[in-house]
Amino acid sequence: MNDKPVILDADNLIAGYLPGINILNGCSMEVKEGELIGIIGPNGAGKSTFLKALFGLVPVRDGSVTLGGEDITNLRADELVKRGVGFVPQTNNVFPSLTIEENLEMGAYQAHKNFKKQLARIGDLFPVLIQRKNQRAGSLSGGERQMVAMARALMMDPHVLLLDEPSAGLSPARQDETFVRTREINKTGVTVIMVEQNARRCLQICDRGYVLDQGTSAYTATGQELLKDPKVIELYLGTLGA
Amino acid sequence: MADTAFVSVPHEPGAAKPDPILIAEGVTRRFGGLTAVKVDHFEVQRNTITALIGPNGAGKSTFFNLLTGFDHAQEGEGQFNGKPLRGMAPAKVARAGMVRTFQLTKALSRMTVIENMRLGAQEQPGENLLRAFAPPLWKAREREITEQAHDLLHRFKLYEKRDDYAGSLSGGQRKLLEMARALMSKPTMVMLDEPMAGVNPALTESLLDHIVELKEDGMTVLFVEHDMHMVRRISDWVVVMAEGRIIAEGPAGTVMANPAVQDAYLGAHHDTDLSELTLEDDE
Amino acid sequence: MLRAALVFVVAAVGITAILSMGGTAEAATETEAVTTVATTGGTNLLIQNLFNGIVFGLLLALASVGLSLIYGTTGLSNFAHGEMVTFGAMITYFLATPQAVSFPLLPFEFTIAWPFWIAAPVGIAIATFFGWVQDKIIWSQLRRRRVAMIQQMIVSIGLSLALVNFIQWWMGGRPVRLVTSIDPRVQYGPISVGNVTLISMAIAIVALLGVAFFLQRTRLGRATRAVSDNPALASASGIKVDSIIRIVWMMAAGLAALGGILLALYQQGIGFDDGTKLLMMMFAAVTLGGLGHPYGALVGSLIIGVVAEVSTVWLPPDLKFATALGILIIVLLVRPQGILGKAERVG
Amino acid sequence: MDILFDVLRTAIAPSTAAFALAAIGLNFHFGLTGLLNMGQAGFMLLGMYGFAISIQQGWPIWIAILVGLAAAAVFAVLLGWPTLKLRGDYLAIVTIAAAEMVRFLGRSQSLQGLTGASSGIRGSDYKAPFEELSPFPDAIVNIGPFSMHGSRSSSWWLTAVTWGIVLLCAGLFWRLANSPWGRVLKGIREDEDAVRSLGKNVYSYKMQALIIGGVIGALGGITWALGNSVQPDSMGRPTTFWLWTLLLLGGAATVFGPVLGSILFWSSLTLVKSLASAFIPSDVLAPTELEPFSLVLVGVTLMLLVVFRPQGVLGNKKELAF
Repeated sequence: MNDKPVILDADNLIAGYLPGINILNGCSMEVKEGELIGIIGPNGAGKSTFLKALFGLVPVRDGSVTLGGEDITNLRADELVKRGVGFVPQTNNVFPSLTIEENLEMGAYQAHKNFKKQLARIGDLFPVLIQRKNQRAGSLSGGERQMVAMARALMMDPHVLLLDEPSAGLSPARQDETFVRTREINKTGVTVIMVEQNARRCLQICDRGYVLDQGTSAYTATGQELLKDPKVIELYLGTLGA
Repeated sequence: MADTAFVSVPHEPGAAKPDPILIAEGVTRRFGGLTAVKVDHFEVQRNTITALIGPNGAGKSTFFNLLTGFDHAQEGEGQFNGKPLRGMAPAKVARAGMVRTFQLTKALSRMTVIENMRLGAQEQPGENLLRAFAPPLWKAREREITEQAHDLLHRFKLYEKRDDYAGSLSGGQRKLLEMARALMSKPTMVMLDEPMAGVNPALTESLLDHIVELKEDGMTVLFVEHDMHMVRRISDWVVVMAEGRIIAEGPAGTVMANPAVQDAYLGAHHDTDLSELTLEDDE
Repeated sequence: MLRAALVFVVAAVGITAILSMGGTAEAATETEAVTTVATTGGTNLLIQNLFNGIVFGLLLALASVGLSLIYGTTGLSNFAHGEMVTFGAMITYFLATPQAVSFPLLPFEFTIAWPFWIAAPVGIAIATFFGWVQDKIIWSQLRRRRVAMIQQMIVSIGLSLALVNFIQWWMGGRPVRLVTSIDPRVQYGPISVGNVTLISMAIAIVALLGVAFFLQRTRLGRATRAVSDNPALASASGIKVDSIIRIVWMMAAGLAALGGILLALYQQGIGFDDGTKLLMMMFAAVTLGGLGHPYGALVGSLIIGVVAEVSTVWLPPDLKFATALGILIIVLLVRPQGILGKAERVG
Repeated sequence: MDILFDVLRTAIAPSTAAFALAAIGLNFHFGLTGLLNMGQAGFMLLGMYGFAISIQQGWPIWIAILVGLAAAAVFAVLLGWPTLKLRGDYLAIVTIAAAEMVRFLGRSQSLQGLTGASSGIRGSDYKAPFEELSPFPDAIVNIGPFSMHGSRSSSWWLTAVTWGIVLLCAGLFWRLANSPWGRVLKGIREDEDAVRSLGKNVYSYKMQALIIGGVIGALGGITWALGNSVQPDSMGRPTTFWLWTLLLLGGAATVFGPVLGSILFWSSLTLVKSLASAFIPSDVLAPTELEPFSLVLVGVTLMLLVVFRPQGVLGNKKELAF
């Protein structure tokens, strides 16, 4: 379905926060250019840790991450941004004391010469943010913050966008909006890797899903296949739902 | 493995139990504008194992903290073993017989395993400053405590480690130590916050057995857990929370089949297909 | 909480008030950090003290803004910040004094004797460079090694001890004067003030506005605020957090040096430990305004300055710092996050 | 050889013992309970004032000691009451501010009648009752190479008493640290919430530790005053910082860490000063520069200790001070 080259390749990652305790016990993933990948799995499977390990926020103890063939394992976050990777954390994903516009400016920190141009581009995607650009991000609702966070990550025009549970804490309508928006961003050519709690919605929009269980990548298939796969429900609820 | 006590209990949120040890009524906890917990009614049946489950952010841990006195609700009442819980400090809750563990283990790293255990015991007169000066007043009790600790450490396979600093234990061993330490106070009810998180699979079996043993010893267990296998294996009764409320109750099998629970975990079954949805311009 | 606060007030101020009846009525002038400016007395006393408080508050703000920025971006309560104030003034003295000067352990003397208006900016520049050096060889290393904050705080205590004694070793134990001329007082309505003080105030205000401009209107300044808000997200946005922190250290050192120079002018001399003594007031100001909040430091400094000076209308002048610290403790009890700080759970 | 005697004399001096006492108090706070008391000098000062002023009022020495200790206890309660519920660094800020307040009050002209303001209280105004208790002769006594007065000021009498108290307090620390009570405190140092969950009243234990450490600090202050004079500015923040340095040097949470720390601290200070004055020509390092020079070394030592050997000389690597 996609014969584009592999852009991001994570090979057998072992990682964790505390010394001696690994959260990831060998996670692998291969992402092709332009793909929309959903990472799902039960609570505590290591989904967010996996994403953070890709972005150098959790020390990788073994294994490697390559981006376009180049080794980026444990690279500092600002280096990764330079190489075209964007990251939207699940929580604390805006600068609360900065205005919306300043938040976006921080997103374009390394490419400040293009700031105005990028702001106009992002403005097309998120018109509401431009209307309220002088509002402090700390005063925004969860959904609005999520929007600012995503817009901030897009300011550098990344090739690869990592989203950590973008729908968390949003109302169902807002969640749908987030998924649709994510797909639209993906359609502009950005490779998107998203970790999601809302597995059903996530699998509906993504090209391919990875299922994580206990710190390992259990298996991968297209979103539609996984949606129908009883093993997914098994993983979440311990047995077939019926 | 549902307990016979639950025969007459309806499978619905907030169901009354025949012999509840813990009751919560109208408990609400808000953080700023966000309502983290809003539980109308909740009961735990005495001498059973009850699991509290729910997706991330469902308010399980907050509810847990409210019940054990580590956080205080804006509204609501609680009752443990007939005693009102409202405004009770965590230490008092523990002394009343309801002891908890933590999701992120709180092994006291720079103390030895045996000292960790001894700290869990109640009624050690030497913990009073004045009596501490006079060992004869507390040595006898200390011997009892140490004996009890040794028994528990044997049971939890930590006896060999008794003189090691707790900081040198593995994640799973710390979980075991924390549970064993909580048992030192001979509680009537044990509250376990994600007892399986970070425990390596080799240890899970024995951990499960330990929890089942607690019930056999006459204790009541309430635990928060993500691992559904574990929930199915050992719980008599399952309570599901989502978005701060209790959305379902019942034996594991029934609860997992509940469409509301599946929706809470996997995301709602919407009739609309996202691929047909387009973004409308925002408000 | 409030009851405890009340008890503290009664204990600290009440005891003093009762006991002071037996004390001598005539109180000696405070010689600690700021000499009390002779007042015109009578009904204007309050206005004059209010004014003095604002002057002191502005100078204090110069020093504490940097302390607050460092706390905001790194989480460190820097106990060695007082020495940065002294260092700026002392290096200026070193460059400007017509007397022979020397370095410790070096057996030769020389005379620099630059004019004050050259010595001061060069002094600030050297202090700024010292800020860079400090971060380079100490703080960035500790951050890289992930040394715990309490440990870093004790390291800063050690640095403070080393620096204050180094300055004493270098410059001697006597206060030094940066300029020898005396600043005559001029009467403006109810306020009596020297022209140098007025100019100092103007410089302080310009510098503080400059900081505000930097934080609000420059890309680097906004990045600084971003790092204060959320270092992890700043890094994920492509900001080199460590370089920003380095800049903050330089700025903090430079501002503290400016504060030290102006303070030395205002109180007509500076001793080797004046900055160290000022540190308590800086902490009070920063905590009062809200830890890590740059404008909080300004608000806190003005409050501390005004409280300290105005309290002398009713209380003995040598208790003005005690009063300011009392206010700090009371505010901490009632509102631990400070005046501008966001409420967050503490303990 | 003279240098060696100087160093040894410093090592056994009553003021070294006084600092050891204050550090034992700090060890109750920090080593055992993890409390960040940055105002131990304030506790010492309160002890000194309470003692000296009571003697001046003509009260018996036992009452005077009790007044000094009680003042510190009340101070601890006042400070701990509101702050022990807050995050740890609030205690640090409040204790340092409160200790400075005590010093400012002490040196204030308005209290001159009691405290002697900034010039303090002369030793001769309050030492007599203590010196009268001395069983030693009222003359210079030579023991081995050391020569001290039997009863007056920094005397053999004072030396014997202070080191006796140090041993007593070290024993007290040992007894309490190894009792179930001390176990609760160590638990609090590690994790307050865990201890709460085990049914202990954390607040009350922290308060007890703060009071005991403060009272021992006041005892250190009293013994210090008996060898010197009551001088508010000698008990400023540097004193607290030295106490921290010598506690970390010796090893926090150990019984003899504070004692060894104090001996090492003061004798190496003397050693450095003596060596410097003997071997560095005075045109390079003038005699007046010796003091600041050696204190620079103290500061640097503290920095290096914290980073490279936080457990100190006696501490257990696994039971670090941090």
